[in-house]
Amino acid sequence: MAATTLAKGITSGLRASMERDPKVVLLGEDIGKLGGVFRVTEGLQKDFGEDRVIDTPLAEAGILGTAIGMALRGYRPVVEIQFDGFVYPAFDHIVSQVAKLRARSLGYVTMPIVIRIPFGGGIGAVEHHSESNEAYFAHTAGLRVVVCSNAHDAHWMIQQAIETDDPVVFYEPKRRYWDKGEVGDGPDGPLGTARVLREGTDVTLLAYGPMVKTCLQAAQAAEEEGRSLEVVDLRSLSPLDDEAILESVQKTGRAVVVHEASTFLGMGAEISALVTERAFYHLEAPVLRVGGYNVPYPPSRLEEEFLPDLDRVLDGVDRSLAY
Amino acid sequence: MAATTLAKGITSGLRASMERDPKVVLLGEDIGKLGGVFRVTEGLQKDFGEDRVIDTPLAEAGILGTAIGMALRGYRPVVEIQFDGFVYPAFDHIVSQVAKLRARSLGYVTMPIVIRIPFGGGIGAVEHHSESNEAYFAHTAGLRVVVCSNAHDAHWMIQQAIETDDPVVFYEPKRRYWDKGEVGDGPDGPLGTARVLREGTDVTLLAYGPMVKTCLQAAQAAEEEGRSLEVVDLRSLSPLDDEAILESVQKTGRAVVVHEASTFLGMGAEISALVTERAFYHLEAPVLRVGGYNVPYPPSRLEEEFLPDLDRVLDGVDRSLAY
Amino acid sequence: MSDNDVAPLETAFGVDHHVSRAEAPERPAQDGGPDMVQLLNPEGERVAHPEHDAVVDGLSDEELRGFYRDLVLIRRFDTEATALQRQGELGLWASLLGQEAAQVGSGRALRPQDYAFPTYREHGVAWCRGVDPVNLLGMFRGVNHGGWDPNEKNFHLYTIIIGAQTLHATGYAMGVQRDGNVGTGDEERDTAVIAYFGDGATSQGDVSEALVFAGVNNSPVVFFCQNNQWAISEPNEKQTRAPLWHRARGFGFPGIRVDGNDVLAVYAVTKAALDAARSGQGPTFIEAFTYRMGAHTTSDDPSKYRVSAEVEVWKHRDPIERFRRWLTTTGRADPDFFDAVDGESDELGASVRQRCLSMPDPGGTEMFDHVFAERHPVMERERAEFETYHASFEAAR
Amino acid sequence: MSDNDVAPLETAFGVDHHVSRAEAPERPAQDGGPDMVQLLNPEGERVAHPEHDAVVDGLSDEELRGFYRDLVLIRRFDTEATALQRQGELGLWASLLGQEAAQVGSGRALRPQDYAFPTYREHGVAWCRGVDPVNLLGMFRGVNHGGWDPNEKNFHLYTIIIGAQTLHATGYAMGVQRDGNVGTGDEERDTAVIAYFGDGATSQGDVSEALVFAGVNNSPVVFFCQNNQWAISEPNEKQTRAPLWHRARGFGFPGIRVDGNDVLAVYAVTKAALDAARSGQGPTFIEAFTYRMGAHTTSDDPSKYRVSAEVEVWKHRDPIERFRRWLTTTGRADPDFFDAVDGESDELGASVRQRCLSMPDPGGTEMFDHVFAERHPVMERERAEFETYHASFEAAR
Ligand SMILES: Cc1ncc(C[n+]2csc(CCOP(=O)(O)OP(=O)(O)O)c2C)c(N)n1
Ligand SMILES: Cc1ncc(C[n+]2csc(CCOP(=O)(O)OP(=O)(O)O)c2C)c(N)n1
Ligand SMILES: [Mg+2]
Ligand SMILES: [Mg+2]
Repeated sequence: MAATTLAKGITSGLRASMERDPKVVLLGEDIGKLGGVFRVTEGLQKDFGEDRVIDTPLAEAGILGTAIGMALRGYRPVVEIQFDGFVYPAFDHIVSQVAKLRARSLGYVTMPIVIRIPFGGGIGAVEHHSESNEAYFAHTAGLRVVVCSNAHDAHWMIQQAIETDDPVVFYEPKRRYWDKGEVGDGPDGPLGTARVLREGTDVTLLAYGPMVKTCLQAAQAAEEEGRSLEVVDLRSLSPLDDEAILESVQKTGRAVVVHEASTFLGMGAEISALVTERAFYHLEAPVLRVGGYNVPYPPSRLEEEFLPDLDRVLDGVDRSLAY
Repeated sequence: MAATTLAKGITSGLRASMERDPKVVLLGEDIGKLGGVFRVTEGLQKDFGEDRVIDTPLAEAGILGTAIGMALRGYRPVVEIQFDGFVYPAFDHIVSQVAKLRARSLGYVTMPIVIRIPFGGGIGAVEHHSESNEAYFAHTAGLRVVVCSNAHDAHWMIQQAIETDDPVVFYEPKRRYWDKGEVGDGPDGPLGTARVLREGTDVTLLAYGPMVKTCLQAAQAAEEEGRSLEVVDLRSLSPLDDEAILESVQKTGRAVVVHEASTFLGMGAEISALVTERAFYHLEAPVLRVGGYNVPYPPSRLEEEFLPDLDRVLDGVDRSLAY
Repeated sequence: MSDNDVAPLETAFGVDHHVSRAEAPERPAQDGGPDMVQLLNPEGERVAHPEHDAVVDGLSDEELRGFYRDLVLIRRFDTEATALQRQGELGLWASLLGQEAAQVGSGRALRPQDYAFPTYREHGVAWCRGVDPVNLLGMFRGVNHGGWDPNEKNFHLYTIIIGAQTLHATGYAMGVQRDGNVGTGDEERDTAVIAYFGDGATSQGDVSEALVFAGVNNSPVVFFCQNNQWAISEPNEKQTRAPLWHRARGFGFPGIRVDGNDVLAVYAVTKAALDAARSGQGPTFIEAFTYRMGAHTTSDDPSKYRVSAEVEVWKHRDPIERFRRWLTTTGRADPDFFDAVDGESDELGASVRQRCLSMPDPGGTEMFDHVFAERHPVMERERAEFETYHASFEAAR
Repeated sequence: MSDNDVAPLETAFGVDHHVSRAEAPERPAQDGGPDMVQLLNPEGERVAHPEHDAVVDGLSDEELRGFYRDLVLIRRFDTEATALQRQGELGLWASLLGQEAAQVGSGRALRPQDYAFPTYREHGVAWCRGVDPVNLLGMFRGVNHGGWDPNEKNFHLYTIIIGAQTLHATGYAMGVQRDGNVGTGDEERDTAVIAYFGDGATSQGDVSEALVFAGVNNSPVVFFCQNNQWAISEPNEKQTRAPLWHRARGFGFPGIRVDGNDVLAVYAVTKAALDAARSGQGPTFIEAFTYRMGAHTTSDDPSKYRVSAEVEVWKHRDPIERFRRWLTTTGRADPDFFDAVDGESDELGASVRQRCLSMPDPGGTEMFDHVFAERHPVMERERAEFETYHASFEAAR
């Protein structure tokens, strides 16, 4: 396939899933004629009709609640949350129902729901439009949480997310929506696996979503200074691909986790704990975290200073190597 | 003061705050005549009237949303969430408004709201009544999250929580509500500080809420086997009392964090990351976690096997000492 | 304000007089008011109703006796469950005492293909759907969180989060529409969904959102609100200023109040609403005006917040008594029938008790078994750790 | 269904004819219908209204010219902001074009002690409250999230989370009640609260919960819904099956629809509702029937989802045009006045532009400054780390 944007990779993935399975329906605000505020569902209502691409009332609890009902009736709803900061009204349905219904019913009921969330900052938006709230869902037992970072994964992972009978929170790095990439012939491994995007020997950078690109750039810059950084795209936050993470960190002995979310109880905390528990003697330095500060997402004129960038990643690498 | 239950410690603390400050109002479901399902507000409506002890409609978003409005009008609302699993409909107001309003307004607006949440399991309840969801709020920048574990702290910490101009999520360990203890003459240090409840030299147990008692019992049992465990009651989950934690772990070189919440991205993850980052060379073993499994809270006949108990704590200690 | 927008407002209790906006709602005697559909009064006398007479007159004596049997058996089941709780065999029980007619009347109006979304108190509806009553005890005994297959009898799991199921029901109904199972005229195909909820639940945003979605989509769902006057300790007036059946109109579909202690009226009104839904006429909101005769649950102590005089008033409106009287006076049932039902009811009590006591506890590893449909490494690792730990622990003993 | 519960249902658009439940709502020409209060028709002719005539007839010519000035200046401000966005000086702008009368009419009905809770589009209300318009740009420029002191002009920060502010307004009103500032008869003390929200917002559970709380507490709050027919790309019929002003009745208080493009009608209706609230008569729901003439925000492209014919219809109902015509034909204002306002408006545009460009960027450490009222170790540590990092970084350069 020719190069396409990450956003369009999702569009084509949704289209493929909808063609394959008539039970796949999309629900969300403005996803019909408008094609969503990021145009990810553009053209789909025209082709699949209003019964399958549903412009819902403006109520996130209602969207998730009715999606649950449709799933109980045998549908496979793919829900679009317009922006990260608007998922909270649906929080109850996600954590108390979507995540738990299968366990509650002893497996009689499945919840093949995909919750698409464009997330993260860096696009100069007003408040509530730049949140990274993945840790809430990753902490919630019963959900799978995945994040794509490029067009290829976007295209294939959305299809994998739709195919699994488990509920998936699917994060899309909104500031990378317009980045182009090749889409290959099939997915790189099953949902739940990480991917080493760049091999290295000195320090492992663990990232996902928007920070993958930043880490790759940092690794590039580091190389020019003679440092060899390995970059792992986690892709799945719950479950984490422990094996891939441990393998890399055992090799390098050092790890820096990078994300936009606040560090306190962010993914970096779990990864640090996990790596320390399972690879204690391999560590030459503590797992370090480079992330958003522990403040509400600032006004956009400050976001460059809030968000990790190449320099802050390299600073983290320096601190790791200083041990 | 004579020995009193943890629940009544909160009652008397609420009463003291209400007597001191006429702006303190209580909101919640069934907190009036009934005195709350745990009777924590018993007698308060009778003494302070329906205007200050408000039986609200059955709607948690409504409770938090109106509490925000009352705070904007100069009141100091103390909200009771009936059970841990019922806070989610209010999640949006807590994370998007309560936590952020002060920052958003550049400090013009304060949010002196206390959100009381009876939490945790072990009381044989039906589902949604035994959740430990503290990590969600601790991860949320802008909130303070505290937990009491005994009658003394219950009585004083609730007053401190009401007095601070910052929003506080106040967790109450429901299975310890009926445990009795002495209430001393004043608080043990400001809100935000941990407390060493038992000194020891071999391993530090870090716990809060219901698990504090379990850890004290474990330490007692360990002593009989010749092991000296230090027990730290964290009391504040956000901010964590880094200094107290680091001081203890630097002394013992080993730490086990114990909580009921699922371990994945639970408080143990943050504490492990924090300790490893800041006391790497002091650690003789990785910080270990003993917590709930990463499954939805099981039916009550299984809760004893889900929840950490004395044996699982000691197993954690053994694993730590095995390094 | 102009008159055109301020028609007489009512208090929540249906006493149809003009209330000035300045008056705060107060607690009147709970009277359903003149708009309430009633076919059988508390004395057991048939009240004529032009719209609904035909339906109930069309019921055979056997069907009518069936209703009675349902009412008695489900009350007996409920009593047994309460006793089991008192004896420590259940952790908790939510009694339906007083609400039997609301549940049996609506439950019997459902067709097999219809789907019901209950709260935690719809034991009578479960009974009508054919769910094994022992299954209802599992959650309260703590051996599971429900544990029946919802699709076997088209009866969803109990939902404890107040109001959430109304959205699930609406979404399910949206699925029914997409399946083309509305308005075909095929009696076995056209499908309605019914969502049960309480008076307190109407305050939850979820319930209003369900009304929005159902209205906009014209979905085949009936919102069945059992107004038992109390949400734990809070009376109706803490939840609403208007009668609940008024709620629906502002969302674009009809609301109706029915005497929830009158099994015939509930049956007729629910059947009409379900028929409308199945035939493509969209949602209806039914307020079944009834009373929670017992405590909220076995953990509750209503003496703290309500006066027994109120309970006494409602005792005279008992749903079973009036129906029995009517069956008797109209010669539809004789003492032998009533004796037979009593006998059956004792048998049910005994068998429920015995089967409750023999419900097996789940094994510890079961908590890992049903979380995910597909392989999940954390489940696998923790399950293995759990087993190892317990094995080592047993060995050490 | 019996007739007593199914009075004629209306579509969302107020065309007052009986709609069978089977008919799905469709998109008619947006006409407010006969129940809509209108005092000035699109041609600028005064329409008599027994209830509201007295209030508007009591307005002095100066007050009326003041309304006009507000309308023009706020439109000018809005145009300037849109231009600033196009030129990259704002990240985004949410235009109020077409909604000036709804905002000025309601804003001018407020007393100083009243409190307003806006969405993100209430620039006209902010103007009436006396908020410096440049403050409104801060959030859209990205230099702050609002950043004015809400208590200075009793105008809360903009709220982006749809519907949330309706609950805040209700809680604020509950505080007003507790302060005893309702029904005292003291004009300077009795206080009302007004909550602004859109048509789309009515779907959010929060808004319904606000109606519940306000009804039950009989709180002094006016729910002011600007039905501009669109929620981004979704027209009214995706949000509701019933006209929005019908919503309130089911929650126990009056609803009313007013021509949102008629500044006199909006003023009169809002004033009546605020007076009712202040005097202890509780809440009112006002639906101001208007139209979003522009895009949802500068990021939006309405050509994707709506036809220009619809916009044309609404152009003829322009709120400023009709008011100017009326002022002219009734001799309340002369060309000099209009010229003066135009001059003032150009000055406003220029000064807003210039002051926008000179808004300082915040310093990086400011993000740590206002999160907590009291000392917080994480803030202190991160602030210090931030400073050290940036210092070292600067040094390294
Ligand atoms: C979201 C949520 N909040 C609070 C509760 C606690 N709770 C359980 S039942 C109940 C009252 C419900 O009243 P109502 O809806 O009238 O139903 P009823 O119990 O009378 O049948 C409450 C507050 C809950 N289960 N869920
Ligand atoms: C909870 C939430 N969900 C979604 C959004 C995204 N959003 C912003 S404005 C808008 C439409 C609002 O429509 P309406 O209430 O009619 O107000 P209008 O913009 O027309 O003034 C949406 C969906 C949001 N801000 N908050
Ligand atoms: Mg009830
Ligand atoms: Mg709108």
